[in-house]
Amino acid sequence: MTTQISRRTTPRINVWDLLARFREVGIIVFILLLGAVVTLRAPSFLTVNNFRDILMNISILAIVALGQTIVILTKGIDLSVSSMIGLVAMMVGFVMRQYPETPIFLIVLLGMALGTIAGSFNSIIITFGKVPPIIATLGTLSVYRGLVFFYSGGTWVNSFELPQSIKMLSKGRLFGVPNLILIALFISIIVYLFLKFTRTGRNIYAVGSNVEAAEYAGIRPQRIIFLVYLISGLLSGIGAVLWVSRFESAQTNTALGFELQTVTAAVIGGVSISGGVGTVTGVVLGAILLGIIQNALTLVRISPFWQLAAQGLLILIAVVLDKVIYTRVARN
Amino acid sequence: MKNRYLIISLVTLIIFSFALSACAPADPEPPVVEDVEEVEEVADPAECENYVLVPKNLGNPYFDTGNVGAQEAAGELGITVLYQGSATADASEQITLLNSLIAQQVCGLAISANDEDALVPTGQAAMEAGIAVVTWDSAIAPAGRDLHINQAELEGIGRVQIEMASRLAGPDGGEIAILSATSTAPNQNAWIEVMEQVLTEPEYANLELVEIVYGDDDDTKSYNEAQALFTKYPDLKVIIAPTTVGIAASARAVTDADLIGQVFVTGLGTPNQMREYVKNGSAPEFALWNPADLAYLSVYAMHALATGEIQASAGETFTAGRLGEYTVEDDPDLGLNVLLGAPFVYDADNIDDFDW
Amino acid sequence: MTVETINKNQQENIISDRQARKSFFSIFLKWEWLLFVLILLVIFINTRLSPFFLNAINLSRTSSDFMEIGLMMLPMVLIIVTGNIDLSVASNMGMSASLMGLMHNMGINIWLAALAGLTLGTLGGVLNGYLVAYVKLPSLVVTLGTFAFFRGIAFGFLGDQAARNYPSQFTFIGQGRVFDTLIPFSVVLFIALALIFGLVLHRTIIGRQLYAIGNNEPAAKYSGVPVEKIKFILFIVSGFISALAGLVLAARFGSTRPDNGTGLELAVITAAVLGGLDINGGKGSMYGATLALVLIGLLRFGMGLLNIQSQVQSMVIGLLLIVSILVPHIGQQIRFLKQVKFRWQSILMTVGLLVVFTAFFIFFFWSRAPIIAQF
Amino acid sequence: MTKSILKLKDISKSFSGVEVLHRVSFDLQPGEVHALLGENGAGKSTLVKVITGYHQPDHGDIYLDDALVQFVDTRDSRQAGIAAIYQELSLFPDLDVAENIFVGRHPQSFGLKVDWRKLYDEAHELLDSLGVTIDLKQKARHLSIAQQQIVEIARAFSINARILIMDEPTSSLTLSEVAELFALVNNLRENGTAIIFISHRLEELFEIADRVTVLRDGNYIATTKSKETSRDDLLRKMVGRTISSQYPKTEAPLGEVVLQVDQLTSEGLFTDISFEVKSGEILGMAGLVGAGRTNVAESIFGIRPATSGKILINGLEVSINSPQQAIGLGLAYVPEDRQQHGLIPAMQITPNISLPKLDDFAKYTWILNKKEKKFAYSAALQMEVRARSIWQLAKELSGGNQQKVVLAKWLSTHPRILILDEPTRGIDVGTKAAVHKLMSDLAADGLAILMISSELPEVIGMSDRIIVMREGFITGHFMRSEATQENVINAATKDVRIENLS
Repeated sequence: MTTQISRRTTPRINVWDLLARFREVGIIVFILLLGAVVTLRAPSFLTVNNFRDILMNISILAIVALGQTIVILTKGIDLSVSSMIGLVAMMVGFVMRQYPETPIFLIVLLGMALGTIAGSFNSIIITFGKVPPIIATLGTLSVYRGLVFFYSGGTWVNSFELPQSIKMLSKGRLFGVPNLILIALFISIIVYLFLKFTRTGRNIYAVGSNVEAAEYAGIRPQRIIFLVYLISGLLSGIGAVLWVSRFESAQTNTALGFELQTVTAAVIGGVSISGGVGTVTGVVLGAILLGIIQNALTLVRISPFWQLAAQGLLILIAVVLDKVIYTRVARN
Repeated sequence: MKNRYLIISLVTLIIFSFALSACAPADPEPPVVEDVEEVEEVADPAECENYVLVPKNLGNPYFDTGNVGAQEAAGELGITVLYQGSATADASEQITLLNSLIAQQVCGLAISANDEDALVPTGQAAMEAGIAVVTWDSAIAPAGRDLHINQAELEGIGRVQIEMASRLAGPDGGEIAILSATSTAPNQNAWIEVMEQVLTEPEYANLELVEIVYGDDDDTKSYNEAQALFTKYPDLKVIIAPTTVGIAASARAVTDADLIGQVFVTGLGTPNQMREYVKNGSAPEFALWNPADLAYLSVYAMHALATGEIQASAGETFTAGRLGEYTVEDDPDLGLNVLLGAPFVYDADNIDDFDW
Repeated sequence: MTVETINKNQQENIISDRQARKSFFSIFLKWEWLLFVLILLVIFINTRLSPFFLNAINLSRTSSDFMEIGLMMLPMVLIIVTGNIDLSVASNMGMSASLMGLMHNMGINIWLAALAGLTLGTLGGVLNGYLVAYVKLPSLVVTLGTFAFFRGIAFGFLGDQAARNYPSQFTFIGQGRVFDTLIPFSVVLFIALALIFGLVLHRTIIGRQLYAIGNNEPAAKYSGVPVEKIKFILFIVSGFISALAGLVLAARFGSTRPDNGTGLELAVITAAVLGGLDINGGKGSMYGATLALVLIGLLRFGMGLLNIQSQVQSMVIGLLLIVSILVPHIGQQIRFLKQVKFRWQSILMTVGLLVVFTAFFIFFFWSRAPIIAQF
Repeated sequence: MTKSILKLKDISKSFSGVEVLHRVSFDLQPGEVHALLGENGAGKSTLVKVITGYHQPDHGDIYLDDALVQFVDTRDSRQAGIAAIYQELSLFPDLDVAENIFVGRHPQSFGLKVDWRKLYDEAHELLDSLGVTIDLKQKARHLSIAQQQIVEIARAFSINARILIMDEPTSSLTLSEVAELFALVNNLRENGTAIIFISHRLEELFEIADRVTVLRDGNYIATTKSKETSRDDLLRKMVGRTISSQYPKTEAPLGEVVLQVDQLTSEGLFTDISFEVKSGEILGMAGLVGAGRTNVAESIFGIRPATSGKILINGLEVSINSPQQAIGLGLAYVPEDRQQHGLIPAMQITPNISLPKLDDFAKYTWILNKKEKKFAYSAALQMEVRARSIWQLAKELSGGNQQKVVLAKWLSTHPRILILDEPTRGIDVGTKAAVHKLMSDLAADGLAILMISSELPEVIGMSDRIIVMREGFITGHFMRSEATQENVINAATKDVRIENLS
C-alpha cells in the first residue's frame, strides 16, 4: 500500500519469510501439490463438476468456520456451533413445514435471528458468567442438542415436507454457479471487509492480541467478546438454513460433530489458538483444503477404512509444516 | 466475604439438584423403599407389566414408527411399553442405559443393538436377572438374548435389493455400487454378503459391483460418498443403499447432480423420506418391512417370553395379535429367531398409501 | 497490584509460618466438599425416588460403566493442571483396542496382543508428547489432529470386522469381580491408579512441578523444572492409560470394534472440569475430579432409573458443568453489577435481552405446538 | 492560584480488603509537568489507573476543570482528553506498529471504513516527529523493548490530550532517546498540556518536573516545587527515614576463576563473548536495553544454549543445555522479568522458594512438607521478606518483596555463581539498598557474581570489573578504578559495525 513509508524493511527476500507473511501461499502450494498427485491417479479430479462438488461440500463449513475464526481470534472457542446449527435447522424446518408459503428471505432472517439468540446465550455465560469459553460451549453443546430433541420430540422434517423455495436457495444457479457457493463467497467477502476495514473488526484482533492493552486503549473487551459469540451464532444460523436447504431435511442429529471440523478448518487456515492471528482467506483456503482432501481420498480409492487416518495425518502434517516455517522465519 | 458467595453457590446447587429430580416423569405411585431387598428375586411373571422398547438411538423416525406399533401391541396386551434409547447410536451409551433398565427389574427388553458383540455381557446380565430379552431390527449375538425378531430373512432382503437393481439397470445391466451405513453395522454387513452371493448367479452376471462405500448413517457423509461414486464411475447405473439415511442422501445427490434417469437409487428406505424421490424418478422403487409391525411382533414375543407362554426353544408357537401365529425357528447363524415376513417393495403406485 | 500490609517499622517477627486462620465453616466450602454434599444429596433424592438405586448389584454394574472414563480422566487431570489438554484419548483407546482385536483375530495370544495394544497406545502418546513438548505446538491443535488420526488407524486395523470371543481370563478385566465380592475388578484398578495419580499430583516433586508449569510455564522453566520432559512424559502416560482403558472397554464388551469409545473424550473433560480443575491450568485436585466422576455416574444412573431420556440427561450434565463454573463467580458478578453505574444503555440492553429471550421461548413453544398436538 | 485542570480529592481505593490509596489528593495545572514520586507499592500506578477510569475509586471525587466527573472506563477519560502511558507495556504483539498507535481510534473514511492509507501516513509523521524510524509494518512482537516504549509514547502523543500521564516512560530508553522525549515534553508543556510524570530516576525529575508530589504507603505526603527541594529531601519523604550509603560495596579477596566464557556466540543474538568471573568478584555488565546481555545470561543458564563457544566452570568445560544442568553446576539466575520468569505469582511463597531445589526437601520424590516449610521460613526470615505468612500468594507482595522471594529461592540452591539480571529494577529504594548489601556480603563469602544492570551508578558502584555490551558485542572492559559514567556510556553507544569492518 504505502511502501515508501517502511524504510527499514528487510531488503532480502526469503522464501521462508514469504511463506510466513503470506501464509495462504503455503496452503495454496499444498493444495496444488495434492491436486497434481491426485490428478495423476484419478483424472476425474480435474473436472469442473468435481470442483463444483467440492465447493458445494465446503460452503457451509467455510461459513461456520469463519464464525469460529472470529471467536478463536479472541482466544476463545465455540464448540456449540454444531448444536446451534441442529437447533436452528430444526426450528426453521418446523416453520417451513407449517407455513410452506413463507417467503424465503423471511426464513433466512428467522434463521439468522434464532442463531444470534442462541449465540447470545453463549455470550452471556462467557462475558457475565466468566465461564471459560471452552467449558461454556462444551456445556451448551449438549444443552442445545438436548433442546433439538425436546423441540422436535424426536421427529424429523423430511424432504417432501419442505417447499421448493428452500431447496432452490442453495441449488438454484446464477451463471451456472450454484447459489450455495455464491452465498459462501458473499459471506466470506463480508466477513473479510468486516475484519479488515471496520474498527470493530480491528478491535477483535486487538482484544485477542492483548486484552489488557485493549482495555487501556479504550476498547471494551467484554463487548467484543459478547459480539464474537453473537456473530458465531449468526453465521451458524445462516449455516443452518443452508443446511436445511442443501440436505432437504432437518434431523435430530443434524451437524453432529461438525464443531471439530470448523476448528480444524480454522487451524489449518492459520488461525492461532492463542488469539490475534488469522485471516479470512486463510480459513476459506483451509476449508477448501479439507474438502479437497476428503474428495481426493475417495477418488484415488484409498480404502475407506484408512481415509480417516489419512485425513488426520494430513492435518498433522499441515500444522507441523506451518510451525517449521514459522520457526525458520523467527530465526532469520 | 468470599464465604458468603460460596454459601450462595451451595444453596443454588442444592436447589438445582432438586430441580433435577423434579425432571423425573410424574410417577403416580413411587414403589416403596422396603422393596429393595426383594430386588434380587426374579420378577413374578404374573404381575409383569413393564416392558421397554430400546431403539438404536432416539430421534430416528424409523424407530419412532416402530414405537407406534409397540404401543398398539401394549394396548392390546394391557401392559406398558416404555420407549427408551440412548442419545446417539453408540454401544457404550446403550449399555449404560440398559444397565439402568435392568436395575429397574423391568419384565422384558426389546433391543435394537448398536453392537452385536459388545452387548452380549449386558444381555446376559439381563437374562440372569430374569428379564426377557428379545432383539429387533439389529441383533445381539445369540448368547446375549433369548430371541431375535427378524424383520426379513437375510436372503430375502439381499435378494430383493439385487432384483430391484437389476430391474432399474435394464436388460443390459451395468455398474452398480453399494452405499452402506457404518462399516461396523452387523445387519448391513450381513446383507452385503448376501448381495455379493446373489450377484454370482448367472441371472445377474451383467451387473458389476464396482465399490462398497460407507456413509456412516450420516446424511452429509452419505451424500458426499454418493457424489464421489458417480464422479469416479461415469457409467454407474445403480446405487444400492441398504440404509434409510444413505438411500435418501443418495437420491438427493442424484437429483442435485441432474442425473435422474441415468443413475438410479434403490435399497431400504422409509416412505416419508423417499416420497419425493420416488416421484421425481431418482429412486423409483425401494424395499422395507414395516417397522411398526416389527416392533408390534417384538412386543408380543417379549410378552410371551416373560409370561412363560414360550420358553425360547425352537418350534414353539405364539400368536401375535393381528399378525397371526408365529413359530420360533433355529438358525445356525442367527440362533433362535422369529421371522416377520418378506420385505415390501414400495414404488410410485403404492407409496401414497403409507404415512410414516 | 502491590498490596503490603505490614508496618515497615515493626520490630517483631516480620513473617509467620502459619496458614492464615480460616473459619470453621470455610473448610467445608471448598469445591470438593460441595461435590461431596451434592453426591450425598443425589444419593438421598434418588433413594427416595427409586427403590432400585441403593442396590449393591446395580451400583456395581453401573460403576463399571464409568471406569474407562475414570481411567482416562487420571492422566487428563495432570495434563489439565499443566494448562494443556488431550482430545485424542478416546481415539487412542479405540486404536489400541483395535490392534489388540486384530492380533486376536489373527490367532495371536491375547496377552501378547494386549501388550501390543498398550505399546501402540504409548506410541500414540509419544507422538502427542513430542509434538506438544518439543515441536511446541498447542496441545489442543495437536490432539485435534491425532483425534482423527488415531481413530482412522483404528478403522484401518479392523475395518468392518469385529474382534470377539476373548478368553474369559481377559474379559475378567472388564467384567470380573474381585474375590466373589460385588466389587468389579475395573473399579479396583481405577481406585489403585487414582491413588497413585493423586499421590503423584499432591505429594511429589513432579506434582509440584506440574502446578508450577500450569501457573507460569516460563518461570517454571527458569527455575529448573524440566518442562519439556514433563510434558512429554505426561502425554506418554496419557497414551498408555488410554490404551489400558481401551483394554478394559474391550474386556467389558467382550469384543472390539474400531468405533468403540467414540466421543468419550468430552465426557472425560467434563468430569475433570466439574471436579474443579481450571481449564487454564494450575488449579484443581484429584479428589475433586474423582468426586465429580462419582457425581456424574450417580446422576446418570439415577436419572436412568427414573427413565429420563438420554438427551435430557446430557442436557442436565451440560447445565451442571456451566453452573459449576458460573456459581463460584456469582460474587464477582454481584460486585461487578454494584460497580456499574446505572446507565440507560445497560438498562436498555438488559430489557432488550429479556424481550429477545422471551420472544425466543414463545416462538419455541408456538412453532412446535402442531407437533405436540399430533401426539 | 491558577485554576487546576485536574483535581483529585480524598481518593481511597482498596483491593480485596487492603487499602492501596488512602485519602490522596492531587492537583494538576495546565502547562505543568507534575512528577509523582514514591516507592513501589506507594500507590502511584493505582492512582494513575483511577485517573484514567481503569479503576473506580471507593471514595473521593475527581474534578476536571472544577467540574465533578466520574469515569466508568478508560473510554470516558479519553473522551475527556486524558491519555496515558502505562508502566506495563501494553502493545498488541500481533498488530503492526502503525496499527498499535491507533488501536481503538483507527482513522475512518465515511465514518465506517478504516482508512489504512491515512493511518500509515499519520503514524509515519508521528514517529518522524519523535525522531525515530521503525518499520511501520513490523509486528510489535518483533520489536525491542526500547522500540516498544517508543511506540507507546507515540500512541499517547497521537491522542492530542490535554492531560498526559507517563508512568515510567524512560526505563529502557537510551540517553539520546530520553533527550528527544524531554524535548517533546517541553514542547507539549509550552502548548498548555498538563503532564503527570512518574520515574524512578530522580535526576530526570529535577530536569523535567515543575512540581513533585510524594506518596508513601498509599498516603499523600507532600507536594513541593522541584526547584525548592533536594534529592535527599525527596528520598527522605519517599522512604520515611534516612538512607545511608547507597553502594555498600566492600573489597573482597578474589579467588580462583569460577566461570569462564570463551567466544560464546548465538546467531543473531550475540557474537564472540568472552569473560571470566572469579570467586568473590562482582562482574558488572553494562549496556543499553537490547544489547544482548540478557541473551548471554540466558544461554549460560541453559535456557537458550549458544550455537558455538565454550563455557568453563572451575576450569572444566561444561555443556549446559537446560536450567536443571545449570543449577546442578552451581549456577543461579535471577531473571530480569520477575512476573514472567522469576516467580510463580499464583503460588504461595513457600513453594516458590523451594521450587529449584525440591530434591533437597524430598525423599524418593516424596515431598517432606515440614522440612520444606522450615526451610522456606528460615529463608524468608533471612531475606526479611515482609508478608503476613509464608503461605501468602507471591502476587500479593510488593515488587521489592517479590524480588526478595526470588533471591531467597535462588540462594536456597547454594550457588557458586550468581547471575543477577537487573536486580533492582522497579523496586523501592529501601529494598534496593538491602539488595546491594546482600550482593556485597555474598561476594565476600566467595560467590562469583555476574550483574547485569542498565543503571550506570549501580554498575559503577557495585562492580569490581565492568564489561560493556553493544548490539551483541563486547565493546568495553573496565576495572573498578578506571570506570566512569562517561567511558562506560561511550562504550555502550559505540558503533560496532564500523569497528568490525576495520
